[in-house]
Amino acid sequence: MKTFKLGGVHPPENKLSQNAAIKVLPVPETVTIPISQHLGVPAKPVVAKGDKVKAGQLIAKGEAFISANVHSSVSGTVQKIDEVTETSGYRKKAIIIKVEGDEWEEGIDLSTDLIKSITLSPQEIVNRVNEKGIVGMGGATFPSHVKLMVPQGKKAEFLIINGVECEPYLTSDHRLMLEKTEEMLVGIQIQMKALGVDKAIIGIENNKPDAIEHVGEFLSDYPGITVEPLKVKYPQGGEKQLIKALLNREVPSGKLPIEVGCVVHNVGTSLAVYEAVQKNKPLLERVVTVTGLNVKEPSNFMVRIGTPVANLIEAAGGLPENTGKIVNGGPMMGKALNDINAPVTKGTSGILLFPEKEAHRRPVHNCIRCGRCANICPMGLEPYLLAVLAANKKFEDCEYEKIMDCIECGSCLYICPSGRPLLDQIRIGKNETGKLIRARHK
Amino acid sequence: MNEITLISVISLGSLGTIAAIILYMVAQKFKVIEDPRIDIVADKLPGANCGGCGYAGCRALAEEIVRKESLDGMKCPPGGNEVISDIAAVLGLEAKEEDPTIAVLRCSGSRENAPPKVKYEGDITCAFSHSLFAGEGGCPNGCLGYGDCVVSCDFDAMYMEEETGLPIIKDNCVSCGACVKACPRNIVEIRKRGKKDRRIFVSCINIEKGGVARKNCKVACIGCGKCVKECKFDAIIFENNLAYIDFNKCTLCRKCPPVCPTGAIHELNFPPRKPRPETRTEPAEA
Amino acid sequence: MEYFAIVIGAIFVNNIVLAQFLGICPYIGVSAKVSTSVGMSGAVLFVMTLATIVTFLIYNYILEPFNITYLQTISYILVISSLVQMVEIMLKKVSPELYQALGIFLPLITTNCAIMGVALLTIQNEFNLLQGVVFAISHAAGFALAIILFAGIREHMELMDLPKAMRGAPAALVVAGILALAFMGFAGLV
Amino acid sequence: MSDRRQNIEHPGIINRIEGNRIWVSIQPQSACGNCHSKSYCGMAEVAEKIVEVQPPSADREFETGQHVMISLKRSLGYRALFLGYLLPFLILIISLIILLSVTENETISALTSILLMVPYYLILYINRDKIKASFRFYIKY
Amino acid sequence: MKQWNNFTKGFIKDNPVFILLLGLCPALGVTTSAFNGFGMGLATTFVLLGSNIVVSIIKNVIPNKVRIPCFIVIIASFVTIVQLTMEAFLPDLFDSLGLFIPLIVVNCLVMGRAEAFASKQDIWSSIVDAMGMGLGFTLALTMLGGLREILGAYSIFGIQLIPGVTDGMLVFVLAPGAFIGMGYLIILFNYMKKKTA
Amino acid sequence: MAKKESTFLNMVVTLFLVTAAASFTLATVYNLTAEPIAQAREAKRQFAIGQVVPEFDHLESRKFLPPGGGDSLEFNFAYLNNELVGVAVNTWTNRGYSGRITAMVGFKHDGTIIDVFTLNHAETPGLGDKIEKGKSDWSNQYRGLNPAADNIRIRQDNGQIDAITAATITARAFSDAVQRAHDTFAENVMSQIKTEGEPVL
Amino acid sequence: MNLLTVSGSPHVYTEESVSKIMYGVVLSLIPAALVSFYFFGLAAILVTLTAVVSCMFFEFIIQKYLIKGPITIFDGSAIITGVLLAFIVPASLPLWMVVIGSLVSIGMAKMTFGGLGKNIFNPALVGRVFLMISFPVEMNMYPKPTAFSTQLTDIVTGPTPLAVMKEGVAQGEKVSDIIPEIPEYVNLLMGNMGGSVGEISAIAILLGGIYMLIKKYITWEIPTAYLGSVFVLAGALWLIDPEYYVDPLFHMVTGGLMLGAIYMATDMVTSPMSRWGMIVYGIGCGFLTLVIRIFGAYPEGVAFAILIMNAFVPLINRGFKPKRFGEEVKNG
Ligand SMILES: Cc1cc2nc3c(=O)[nH]c(=O)nc-3n(C[C@H](O)[C@H](O)[C@H](O)COP(=O)(O)O)c2cc1C
Ligand SMILES: Cc1cc2nc3c(=O)[nH]c(=O)nc-3n(C[C@H](O)[C@H](O)[C@H](O)COP(=O)(O)O)c2cc1C
Ligand SMILES: Cc1cc2nc3c(=O)[nH]c(=O)nc-3n(C[C@H](O)[C@H](O)[C@H](O)COP(=O)(O)O)c2cc1C
Ligand SMILES: Cc1cc2nc3c(=O)[nH]c(=O)nc-3n(C[C@H](O)[C@H](O)[C@H](O)CO)c2cc1C
Ligand code: SF4
Ligand code: SF4
Ligand code: SF4
Ligand code: SF4
Ligand code: FES
Repeated sequence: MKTFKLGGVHPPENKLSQNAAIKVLPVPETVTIPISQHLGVPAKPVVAKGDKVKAGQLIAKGEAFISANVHSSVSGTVQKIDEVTETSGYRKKAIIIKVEGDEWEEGIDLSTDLIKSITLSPQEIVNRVNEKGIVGMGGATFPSHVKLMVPQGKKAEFLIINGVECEPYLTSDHRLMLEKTEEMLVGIQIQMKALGVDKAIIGIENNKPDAIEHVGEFLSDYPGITVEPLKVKYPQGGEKQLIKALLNREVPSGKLPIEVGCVVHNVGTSLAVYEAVQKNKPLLERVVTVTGLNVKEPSNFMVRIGTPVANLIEAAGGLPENTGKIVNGGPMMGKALNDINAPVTKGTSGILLFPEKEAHRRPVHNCIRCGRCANICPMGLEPYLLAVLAANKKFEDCEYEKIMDCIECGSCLYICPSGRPLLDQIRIGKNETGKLIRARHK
Repeated sequence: MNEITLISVISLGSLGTIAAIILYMVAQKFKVIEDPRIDIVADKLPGANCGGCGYAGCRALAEEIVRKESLDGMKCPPGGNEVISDIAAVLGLEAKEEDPTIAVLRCSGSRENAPPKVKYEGDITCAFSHSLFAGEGGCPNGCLGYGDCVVSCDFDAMYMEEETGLPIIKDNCVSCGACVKACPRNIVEIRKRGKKDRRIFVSCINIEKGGVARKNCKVACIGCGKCVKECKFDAIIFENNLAYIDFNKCTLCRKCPPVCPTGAIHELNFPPRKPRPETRTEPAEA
Repeated sequence: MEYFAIVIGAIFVNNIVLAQFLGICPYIGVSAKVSTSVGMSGAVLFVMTLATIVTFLIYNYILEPFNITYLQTISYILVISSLVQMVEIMLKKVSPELYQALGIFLPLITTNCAIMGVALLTIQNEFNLLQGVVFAISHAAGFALAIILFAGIREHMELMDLPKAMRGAPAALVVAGILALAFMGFAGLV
Repeated sequence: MSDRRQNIEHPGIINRIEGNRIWVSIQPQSACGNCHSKSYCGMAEVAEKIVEVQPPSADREFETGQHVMISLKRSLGYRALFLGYLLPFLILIISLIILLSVTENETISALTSILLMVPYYLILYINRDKIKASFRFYIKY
Repeated sequence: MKQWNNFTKGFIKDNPVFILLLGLCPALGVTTSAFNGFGMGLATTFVLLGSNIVVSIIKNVIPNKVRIPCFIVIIASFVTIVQLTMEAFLPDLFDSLGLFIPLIVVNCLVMGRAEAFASKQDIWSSIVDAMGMGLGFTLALTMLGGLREILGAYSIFGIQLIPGVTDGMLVFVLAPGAFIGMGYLIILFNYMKKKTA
Repeated sequence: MAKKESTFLNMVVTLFLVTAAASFTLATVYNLTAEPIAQAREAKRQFAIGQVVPEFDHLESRKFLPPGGGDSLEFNFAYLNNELVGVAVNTWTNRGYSGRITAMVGFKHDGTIIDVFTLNHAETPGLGDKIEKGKSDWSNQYRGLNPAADNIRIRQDNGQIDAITAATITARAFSDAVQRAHDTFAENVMSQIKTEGEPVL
Repeated sequence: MNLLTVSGSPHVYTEESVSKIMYGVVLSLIPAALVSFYFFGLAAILVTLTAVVSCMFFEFIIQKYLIKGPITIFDGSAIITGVLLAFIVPASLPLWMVVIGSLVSIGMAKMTFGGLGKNIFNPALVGRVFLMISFPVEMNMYPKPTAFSTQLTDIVTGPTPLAVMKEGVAQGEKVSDIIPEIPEYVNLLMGNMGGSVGEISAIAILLGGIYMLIKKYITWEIPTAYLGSVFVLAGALWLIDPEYYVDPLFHMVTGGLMLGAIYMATDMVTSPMSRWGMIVYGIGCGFLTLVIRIFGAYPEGVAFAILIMNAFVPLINRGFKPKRFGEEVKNG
């Protein structure tokens, strides 16, 4: 079975919600839609307090190249545009809309019919993806239209679809591949057309045999697309690792996947592309897994962007008594939430609840130089060294030791028997080293 | 003079002279251009190499002073005016008296005033927790309490107070500024020490709106502006929902602290006030 | 075989730093970086060899024949210190750039116990010229071994956050002590 | 300072600027220079060396007296070491061994091999422009 | 008072061996016993004293630029004097100090004092300084030698501490013991310096 | 600071004067100490010889090459009233733990060892230095043995000398030195001595 | 509700911890301990206990009064140091010397550098070498193995097989003449020979090693490279002259080689991090061990070899980096 070579770990999978079909979550009373839900420049609000908006209406415009439009996910009145406390506790600008009914913008096809024929030209596809605010749903929320434009001098050979879902607990991509299979496949064909490639590979980890089989059944109708089962190993879903596993190509240090002729997109992104291109529907809802060992009904929900996390937890059986930590995303890369009323955004793939007992870091010892972190680092780095260099503020040495290659997968902190805060220190190191590098190029 | 002596004198004399000439030539080529005054000046400096002067170390400052032959803008926080005037005496220059300064902590968000709303775990540094979230107390500008500043202090002038979770700056602070650089939130400020070590300053840097700030922290500056009105010397600047006292204008008149409804204005080292209930507002009712 | 014994003896068994206590100043002073200590070792190699040859000549053709061996110390120090400096001055004259490159790469070499000591030991052991030269080279190699090993350890220790009291010279000396303990294992090799 | 970079760095002070050319003076430490008691120790000569550096990009301005960090490729440092010390060392000892085995006279061999240093340095001198071209210093910041 | 401070500073505050780390080679090399350390210390003190005196006497007639070569010659002469006298009158000590007697010439302490002190100060200060530094050096070497002798041979100045037991912890007589003993004594002196400061 | 101006001439002159003065002083000291140094050396030698032969009033020295090769050994024939009371042989070995060991071995006319005395060695203090008389009684074992009849190798080598604990190498080497002395003695001297006390050579 | 926890990712962690690893290693040492208790009896038990207790005691004292930091004596590393120190000294060693060894191990080799994980040299080995050079007499008398001995004084001592071999060869005897003086291989393998407390039984140590390998406390590289290089080098010498050099198998089962290769060279704190680094380190250990055993003054070289290679570890770590992802681009 294919996989990447360097490192990797295998935390307990705990895919509790893998058999829970996607349920549509009712529209909440108010939604809070941050204007920056993507990597890059925040969008500019184009509505004002008191404006009436419809679902699907543009409410903030991404003006820079790397930016994305934001659309209203509900219909109602703009209550205010204000700084709200974001999941991290910092305050960011968001548009707060009071929900009134469920009216949709004209021109959006809300039917469930599958539209297979692709009529738009590649350039039109890219424009449509841009216009509809599609961003990567795999976690990084990178504006997708940028990725669909192959830079000059480079050539895309493969579209790689990331159906790996290597994070423990999460099942949103899994359910999506089972339930929206054909929509996703059409979405992939749209992207293939946009990129001008004739080969697409869907990489799926082997712990989802039903998905591999199910998607496989439809492939005969979609030429050029293949499914590749992958060994279960974290972080199989990291794009560099995925490309290595599927094609045995290594993206060179500091370069993008296009360097080796690949573009990687998530399955959710593919669905969003389908809906944007064929149905004219902006990105205003997404699948979110709500799970955790103590959660009553681990579920997968189709949620409008901006819905408070509290609503999701309620729908999954309520907040367990002894919850110690709530994580936005998977257990390896997700962010711990500060506040249970934070809204779901384009990048929220799961809400993970930990019981108090498992919410804590382990006691910290001195590094015993066991080398495990270096052994499992999928980027071949030496986390113990990077961490201690960063802690000693030796950022030039960090650069030399390739700290910027770290994909922040968290494997090192996961594995360290001494409980060292490796990734914490490495993040600081990356930050400061990044500043150093940028200052030099100025 | 016997034979051995003769031979010795001749051979060593010539050997020595040749060697010494070589040594001399070398000394000539590698002329030590170093100004001897640099040594003298460097000797006067405390040798802490703290960097508080803005140069790489004490010697670097000495070189700079001697090179420029002036003391303009040169300071040595640990050594203070004494050292500078010493050096001035040595070099025959005029020293400008700099007002003595000290670091102050502009946050009072102790565990009690800004009770923790979440619990932080991970690398015990302000730098990382600052990059991760707003802080346990919820104030996005307030002190995180992991003591990056304390670690950076080479003069043992800071320590973390256990109950409050805030760093305390001791009197032996030499205002080298290391802590200012270390704090990711710019909470530490170097201010004038003031007469008799008396200081008045707003102990808050939160620029959130009053209500929001108050929600997280009982002693936040809520931007009410009362102090600005109270000050006769235009020493209080009001910007971004936050009052700031300019230590160059402040006359230490002690008018503003009582008017602050949250008690965010701190006065240090003053004698206790006579109780005057009518102007005094209790800092922050529970 | 005799040369083999000289080499092994000087590098491992009677290591100049770890067993004979010569050149402790550079051992502690110039061992902060591996590259510097490599450079220093190269320079010491050349200077030690050159100094040994010159002092050998002086001893055997001036001091000994004239029966003034008691002037050994004073003549050696004069000769060696001017020699050491002459090398630098030559370099500076012939190629300033080379000299500058060395300047930021290496500290200046000075006459230290190691160089002086090896010159004296060569005479004490009644070596002939070739033996003396091999002896000097081996001692330089032993010096290199000790100083490069220690530079590696020191770079490592710098990240390790030693107890405050230990930092600097105490740690250097304890490490040297343990290294010397370990090197005792080579006892009896020659 | 640990030692993982490709470059060797040394602090210096700009000594002279003439048009596009910049000279920086550096103070190499003597062998005992790291020792904190160097002021007690006469062996620790402080000799100034002046280095011409490659002019950095035009948009940066410098003034004399400015503190800068100059850097040199580490491999060049090793090369300088080789040319400055190791190669003459090799010449010295190889010639010594050859001469000893040929002449079997210690004086002649020793003197000749020491004198061989003269042509060596001469060759260096003749090639000094080549050497100059290859040793480039840069101002880092 | 000032002279007194000059004199005593070498004992702890500026101890040449443990604080200033000067002349570590002889300090490690000859201190297999307290007596050897003491002897070496005195020999160095003598050289220090002699060269300091001479240097401060002739400092005004020596052209500045050839000062270093002259100092070297003066110091080396005193070293040779010590060497010859010791060989004549203390042959056993001479044997056990061996190589380290001629190496006094490269001892930074001697050169450093001549250059930094004697060449600038008057003769009395130079003498006081030389005595203070020299005695500090002697103290340090005797201490290290004493420590090594006590642990390594269970004796001090040749007097057995435990009658009948002659073999101590050999390490301390050998090279590792020198390094280790020195390492921990440096810690001790740093601590004492802090205390007295 | 030196105030004297530095001209080339005055520098060279100063330098020459300083070195000349230094060498003159040294030469004087040397002349003064030459005698005591020689005396000290002689005293040391006399003392060592005295340790290994009975009282004597007059010495004669000669050198012989050892049969096994290597540096020659100095033989000191000790006479009392013109009677040979013993021969003190200055012998060596290179088989020690560290460097050369030299020792004085006293023989009777028939090759019987009177006593041994270690002169110089670099063996480990506390281990190998037990060959010194002052440090331990170990070397007394050789007294009265005659290498011609007795096996003076150490026990590990099937001889009759007990090795020094943990310093076998030194002990073995010491026996080697004694053996060398005896071999040389036997070859060059013993054949010429007819009766006890008769002067030889 | 209790306060929510906020921390950086990841939010799940392995079950493994430092003390689990350490106690696992202690567990794996039990077979070797049992064998030694069987052959050396009460004396071995006492030495082991003394070493463990004094190591923990010194660690406690130093952490509490000198470093004034957290006290971590129960993380198990001091216990391992104690056990291993006991395992590499003779069972007949006076207990006060064991205490001195523990002081050196913990105080000088470990705490001087800041405690667990920061030391450069293997503490137990530093302790042993220190003892070996300080007390050459006592450290060279090895009790003869007798089943279930409770004797504490007047133990019959004798040389180890390695010492017998070295002595014999030094006298010019032929290897084939010396072999009969040495116990048979089966006995050597089981541990029925003179030697330090815990090093005697190759089988028991191998068992422990396999357990540690399965539990991933150690990796295969160092033991394999170490034992392999000893075997190959000794084999080569043996092929050259079997009457002067003993066969490689002898080297494998005698002395502290097994214990050294499996427990001491593998100490993660003092060994390299990357695979190739470990292999180089192992080969270096093997080479030095043989050089000392065959050409040096000591019959046994394991302790010295490992300590010397410990000093090389920082350089090895600089030289042998793991392969970085995307370092060399080979596109398939
Ligand atoms: C400045 C920038 C430019 C990018 N340009 C491209 C691009 O041209 N083509 C592409 O396929 N991906 C591009 N990416 C996307 C990255 O390759 C990557 O997919 C994205 O950062 C999310 O990856 P992750 O989820 O693995 O972190 C770009 C990313 C950044 C930050
Ligand atoms: C450690 C790591 C693990 C990842 N795991 C997944 C995953 O399981 N599924 C996924 O779709 N993306 C995953 N990603 C994100 C991908 O690298 C990549 O950004 C994404 O597939 C690009 O598609 P998108 O732009 O459509 O999101 C992971 C990234 C990292 C750094
Ligand atoms: C530091 C050190 C010094 C030693 N010094 C001596 C010595 O002076 N003489 C000696 O014979 N062996 C010396 N040895 C060697 C060992 O003691 C060696 O094991 C012993 O001589 C072999 O004798 P054995 O057969 O009694 O074991 C020394 C070893 C070391 C490590
Ligand atoms: C596999 C393994 C081997 C170990 N070997 C040793 C050892 O040889 N000596 C020792 O003192 N500690 C050993 N330890 C314990 C611990 O790592 C040691 O005390 C540290 O070197 C102290 O910092 C070992 C631990 C492990 C897990
Ligand atoms: S977080 Fe970074 S350093 Fe750690 S294992 Fe992942 S890639 Fe490696
Ligand atoms: S896994 Fe932890 S203990 Fe092991 S080397 Fe990495 S940081 Fe150190
Ligand atoms: S408190 Fe801050 S300014 Fe004051 S001495 Fe410490 S680091 Fe320097
Ligand atoms: S003042 Fe700044 S650095 Fe100090 S504890 Fe508070 S947040 Fe941290
Ligand atoms: S005393 Fe400085 S090198 Fe020896």
